[in-house]
Amino acid sequence: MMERQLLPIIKQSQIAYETFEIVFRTSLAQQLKPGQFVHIALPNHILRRPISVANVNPIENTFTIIFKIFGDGTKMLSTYQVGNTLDVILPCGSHYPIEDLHVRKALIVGGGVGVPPLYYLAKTLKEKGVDVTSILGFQGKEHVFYEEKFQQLGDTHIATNDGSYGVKGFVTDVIKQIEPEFDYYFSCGPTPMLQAVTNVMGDKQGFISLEERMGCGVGTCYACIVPLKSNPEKSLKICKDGPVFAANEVVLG
Amino acid sequence: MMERQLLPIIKQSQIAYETFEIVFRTSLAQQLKPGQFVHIALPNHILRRPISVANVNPIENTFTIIFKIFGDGTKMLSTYQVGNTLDVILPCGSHYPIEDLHVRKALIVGGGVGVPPLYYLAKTLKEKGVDVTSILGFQGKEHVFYEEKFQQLGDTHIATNDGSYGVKGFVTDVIKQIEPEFDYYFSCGPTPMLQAVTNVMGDKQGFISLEERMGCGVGTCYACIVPLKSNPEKSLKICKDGPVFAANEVVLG
Amino acid sequence: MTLRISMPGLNLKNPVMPASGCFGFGKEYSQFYDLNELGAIIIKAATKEPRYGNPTPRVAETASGMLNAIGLQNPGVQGIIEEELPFLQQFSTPVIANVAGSTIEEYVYVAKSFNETNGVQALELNISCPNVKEGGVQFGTDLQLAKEVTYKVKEVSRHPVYVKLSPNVTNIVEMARGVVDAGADGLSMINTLTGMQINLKMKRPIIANKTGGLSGPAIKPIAIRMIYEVKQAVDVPIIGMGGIETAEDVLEFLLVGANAVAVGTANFRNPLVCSEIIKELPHVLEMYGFSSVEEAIGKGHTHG
Amino acid sequence: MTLRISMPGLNLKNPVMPASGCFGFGKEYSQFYDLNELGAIIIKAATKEPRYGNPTPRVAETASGMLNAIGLQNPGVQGIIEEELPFLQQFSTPVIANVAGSTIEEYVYVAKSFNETNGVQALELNISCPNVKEGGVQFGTDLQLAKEVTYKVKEVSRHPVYVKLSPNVTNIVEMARGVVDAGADGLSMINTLTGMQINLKMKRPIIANKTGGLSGPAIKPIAIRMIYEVKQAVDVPIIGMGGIETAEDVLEFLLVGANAVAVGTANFRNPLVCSEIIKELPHVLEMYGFSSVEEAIGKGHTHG
Ligand SMILES: Cc1cc2nc3c(=O)[nH]c(=O)nc-3n(C[C@H](O)[C@H](O)[C@H](O)COP(=O)(O)OP(=O)(O)OC[C@H]3O[C@@H](n4cnc5c(N)ncnc54)[C@H](O)[C@@H]3O)c2cc1C
Ligand SMILES: Cc1cc2nc3c(=O)[nH]c(=O)nc-3n(C[C@H](O)[C@H](O)[C@H](O)COP(=O)(O)OP(=O)(O)OC[C@H]3O[C@@H](n4cnc5c(N)ncnc54)[C@H](O)[C@@H]3O)c2cc1C
Ligand SMILES: Cc1cc2nc3c(=O)[nH]c(=O)nc-3n(C[C@H](O)[C@H](O)[C@H](O)COP(=O)(O)O)c2cc1C
Ligand SMILES: Cc1cc2nc3c(=O)[nH]c(=O)nc-3n(C[C@H](O)[C@H](O)[C@H](O)COP(=O)(O)O)c2cc1C
Ligand code: FES
Ligand code: FES
Repeated sequence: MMERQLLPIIKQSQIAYETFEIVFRTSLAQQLKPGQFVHIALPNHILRRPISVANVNPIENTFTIIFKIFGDGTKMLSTYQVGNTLDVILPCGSHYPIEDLHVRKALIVGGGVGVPPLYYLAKTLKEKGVDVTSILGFQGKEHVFYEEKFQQLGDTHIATNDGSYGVKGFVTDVIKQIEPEFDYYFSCGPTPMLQAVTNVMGDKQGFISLEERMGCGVGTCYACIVPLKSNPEKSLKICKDGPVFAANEVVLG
Repeated sequence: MMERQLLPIIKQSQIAYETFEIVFRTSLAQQLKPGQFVHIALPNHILRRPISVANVNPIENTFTIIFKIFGDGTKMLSTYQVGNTLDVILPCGSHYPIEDLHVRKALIVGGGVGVPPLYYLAKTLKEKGVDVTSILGFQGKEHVFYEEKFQQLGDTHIATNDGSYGVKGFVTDVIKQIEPEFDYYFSCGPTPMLQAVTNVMGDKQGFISLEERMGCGVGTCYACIVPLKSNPEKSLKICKDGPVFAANEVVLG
Repeated sequence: MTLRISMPGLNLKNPVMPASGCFGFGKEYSQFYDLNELGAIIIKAATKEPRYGNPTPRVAETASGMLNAIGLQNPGVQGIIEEELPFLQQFSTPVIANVAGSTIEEYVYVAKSFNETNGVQALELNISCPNVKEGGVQFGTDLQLAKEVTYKVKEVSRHPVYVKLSPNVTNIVEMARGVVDAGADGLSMINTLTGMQINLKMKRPIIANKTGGLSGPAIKPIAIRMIYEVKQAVDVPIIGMGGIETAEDVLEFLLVGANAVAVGTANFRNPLVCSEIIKELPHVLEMYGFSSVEEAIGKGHTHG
Repeated sequence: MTLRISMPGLNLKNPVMPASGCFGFGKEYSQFYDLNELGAIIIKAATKEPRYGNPTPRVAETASGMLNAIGLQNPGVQGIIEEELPFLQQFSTPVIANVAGSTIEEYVYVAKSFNETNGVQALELNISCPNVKEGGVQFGTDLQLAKEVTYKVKEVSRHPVYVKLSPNVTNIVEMARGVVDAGADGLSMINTLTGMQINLKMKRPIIANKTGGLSGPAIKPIAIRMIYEVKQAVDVPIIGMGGIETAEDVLEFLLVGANAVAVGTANFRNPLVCSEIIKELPHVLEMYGFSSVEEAIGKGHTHG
């Protein structure tokens, strides 16, 4: 069940260039699953902003979001401090169906603001005994975040577009280079990256998480649809059926 | 010369029911004259809010406004605290032309949020050696403010609509009752009050201060006009030619 | 304090309903509150066949408003009747079906299809959707077409028909008079205004369809003006909408002559908005001196 | 980075000018900055005789917008020429006179009067003011009248004529084509949308005139859409306006095809807004990859 809650911010910090982390406390923290998002209202903005759950602390009843300043809304969000509250709808959307999978070795492929949900996923996989390899792409050195945290969960590779840190190039360059072994891959990032990744992956089994401009964020307005690969005349809703889809389920871009 | 300045709030307090006082610091404080107003911008409001100057401290370079919660804007204004800043245009409009008058005995007649500008006026008159009698009308006991401050300047009478404090009735009832002596009267308040006051005053010389919904507040948009008594086909601008007018200069309401 | 209001086919416990396209078919928002609280529910547009709608992005945010170009995506009238209406029948809340189409025949087909179900109590004839290439907006901006489609739908439908007017016209009164003459039982107004926003980085319209319909508080003054004008010209009930977010907004619509109101865009920001407005409405009516919804209707017209 | 832009009769150092009615005749805002900074100045409407305008209240605030019903108050064309233009002639900034009237004869008279002065460089033909009973908006919503008044004014005026279009029409492209066919040298768009707001306490419209013109950021998506559509249909320069507050907004108007822009309502909140936008514009153009204003014009049209 989704709820609208007024959530207190209990931690806030800048973790990379124009990239911020906020920790909220909520009674619903334990229900948030990897891949799900929360839908955040901001003063004087007609539409909410969807932001992925980047981590959950089930003991403290808190969860973390990580976001980058993109436009007006995320800029305003970056000014929120400990003690402020935000009006949030949660939990939203589908999650990586890891309970239903027999994963032994997972490959995580993330780009930019697609990295945050993958941290919570990687952490959960690791807790289940899965072997995790992570390949994370960023624009440049100052944009990199959570590298150490991923490293604690397994082998981690960083790529930057400008080569200012890690491998110069795209996550797909790293994939080709290190030829990782895995039975499932999990990817989140900008659509061009997801296209490149799913191309490279060919028939491998995987799950991807999509973004689209949203109206309601709960499934009523049909703003956020994505065509089905099996029948492009039909579609799924990213906010309700997604944001996580099987890699071969939907048509990208 | 008008300026737009970002002014720090150095004092803020509630002084009566839904009535607030804010003190700003500005390099222009000494230029503010009794009767003038400042034009205050508020976040997410397209139009500024005109508020009278209620007092000036030329040594500290500060001035005071007093306002009542009326709608959205004044409600938001009431949440501003010491340390916040506000975007203000000042000084705006005309002032009571006391330098040019030979006043010995002044009668001050104010109602509700028309009282604030009259305090600065009364104080200035008193400093010039003028004998000041003040008649102030409020809705009820909890709405009364600045009574003692006015008393320090001269004889002061309070009327309340509901009789919960002072004389029950209107300021005009008090005028008729006490038959004050004066050579000029100065009045500010809601239009019905100004009409009643100017009626009671007949041919006596006086000045009144008017309110109207404003666009620019500086004289460009013609939103705030008032017809001339001598020729109702012509008009003056309350924001620029006013808000202070000779009592017989303009047509009320 | 009674909030009850009656209109052809609709006996409402209160005048507040979600607007078409902003509430889907009710399921999602039923997680947030009991749909029995609502005066009525206007469901998403129905066409003859299932429609995919427009490419994405389909929405954009504007100053105090939003643009949408969903393009009438829906599972088709049969799909709606079979898969969506049963869920809504568990509630005591009347359902208004939003009827759309590209041709008069399609409108007639859809309207007729709703004759076969007990799941809807009235039709809202959407002649004003600006987001479909063929049909759609032309019906709402062409007086003759608007009259014709109204007349033809009235001929076949067993339900009262509320015609939803487009604000994208020079003369809203003429349109209102026209569809009332053609038999409309009521009016619903306003639909969205056609707008556009540019993505500066991409140097093209944000919305894939280029133009979208502008809704939200930004358009409220236009809705209020149009209802005020139309109320003086026609004698059928009006469902008012456009930017409603609060119970005060509802009163504003009642005062200019709306008999009931619909809340659209505001649901997206606050999924509980309709429920909250309904709870607040009695206090607001009382504060402004009214003892019923009925009493407030049109009261903004009485002064010189 | 050059901001220069040329249009019939106007050689502008930059494309930013205050909109008619929102800057008076320049005096007040000249206290805030040097009017030489401006691309041009569009002055308040001129009619044949002095006009008193509408009763007050004349303005109201709305969500991201405002309503106004000033009613063309002005000192008459002679008064403007004699008392207002001399002040503006000290600046190197071109002046555009806004021509209004209730009859075609009045428009012609006013336009002709401006032939006698060197104080104006172009005319903006205001066929779209929604706030005057007689004339005014009818010219802007009636194709034949719009064409006729344009033609007649062109016949007598020695100045280039920019016709200011009303957005309160079903088909903006038709209106634009019509006035261009009738000889308009350029277009100016958009004027305000007719709206209303109710004073809940008084139970009547806030604006004494009842309806007023809606301006400000609320209407920007409508302005952008209309300019986008008109740009594809006609081949004259467009002065774009409607809700501009920032240099990014200016770029949005340029991208859909405006050659220059006017800033109205935003002056009221920020008297320095035009000056600030002009200073910011080069940075914004650069950030989005343009090396001149010219280069950006219409670039939002190039994608599929
Ligand atoms: C399921 C989901 C999860 C996301 N998770 C994250 C995350 O963890 N961290 C992060 O930094 N970003 C995330 N995003 C992207 C984030 O939602 C956008 O960056 C944000 O909405 C931009 O808002 P803005 O006001 O700053 O930008 P503006 O461009 O001013 O926003 C204008 C409108 O466009 C929408 N919009 C713009 N870009 C996007 C986008 N990429 N996706 C969806 N809507 C968009 C906004 O929500 C708003 O409605 C996620 C998006 C989705 C759909
Ligand atoms: C010259 C002048 C001096 C004033 N001095 C004071 C003062 O010292 N203390 C005080 O409390 N009030 C004063 N007022 C009134 C004050 O401006 C309004 O109460 C205030 O603008 C209301 O804003 P709001 O957002 O709360 O109300 P809303 O009704 O939400 O405002 C909506 C719009 O209407 C305008 N408006 C509403 N009421 C008035 C009004 N009475 N006068 C002008 N505009 C109005 C607002 O400015 C705004 O543009 C003065 C008004 C004028 C013209
Ligand atoms: C996302 C979205 C989808 C809509 N879909 C429909 C629709 O299918 N049929 C219809 O008649 N109106 C539709 N509308 C218009 C609304 O019902 C309503 O008339 C309009 O949005 C104005 O109200 P609001 O400002 O409260 O949103 C839609 C509006 C939005 C925002
Ligand atoms: C108070 C006010 C007065 C106006 N007066 C005129 C006028 O005299 N002539 C005219 O052509 N437009 C007039 N307009 C319209 C503006 O010039 C402009 O077209 C419109 O406001 C949209 O721009 P904006 O959103 O930047 O204000 C007026 C607008 C306002 C707000
Ligand atoms: S955002 Fe409304 S259906 Fe997904
Ligand atoms: S408010 Fe604009 S002229 Fe007075």
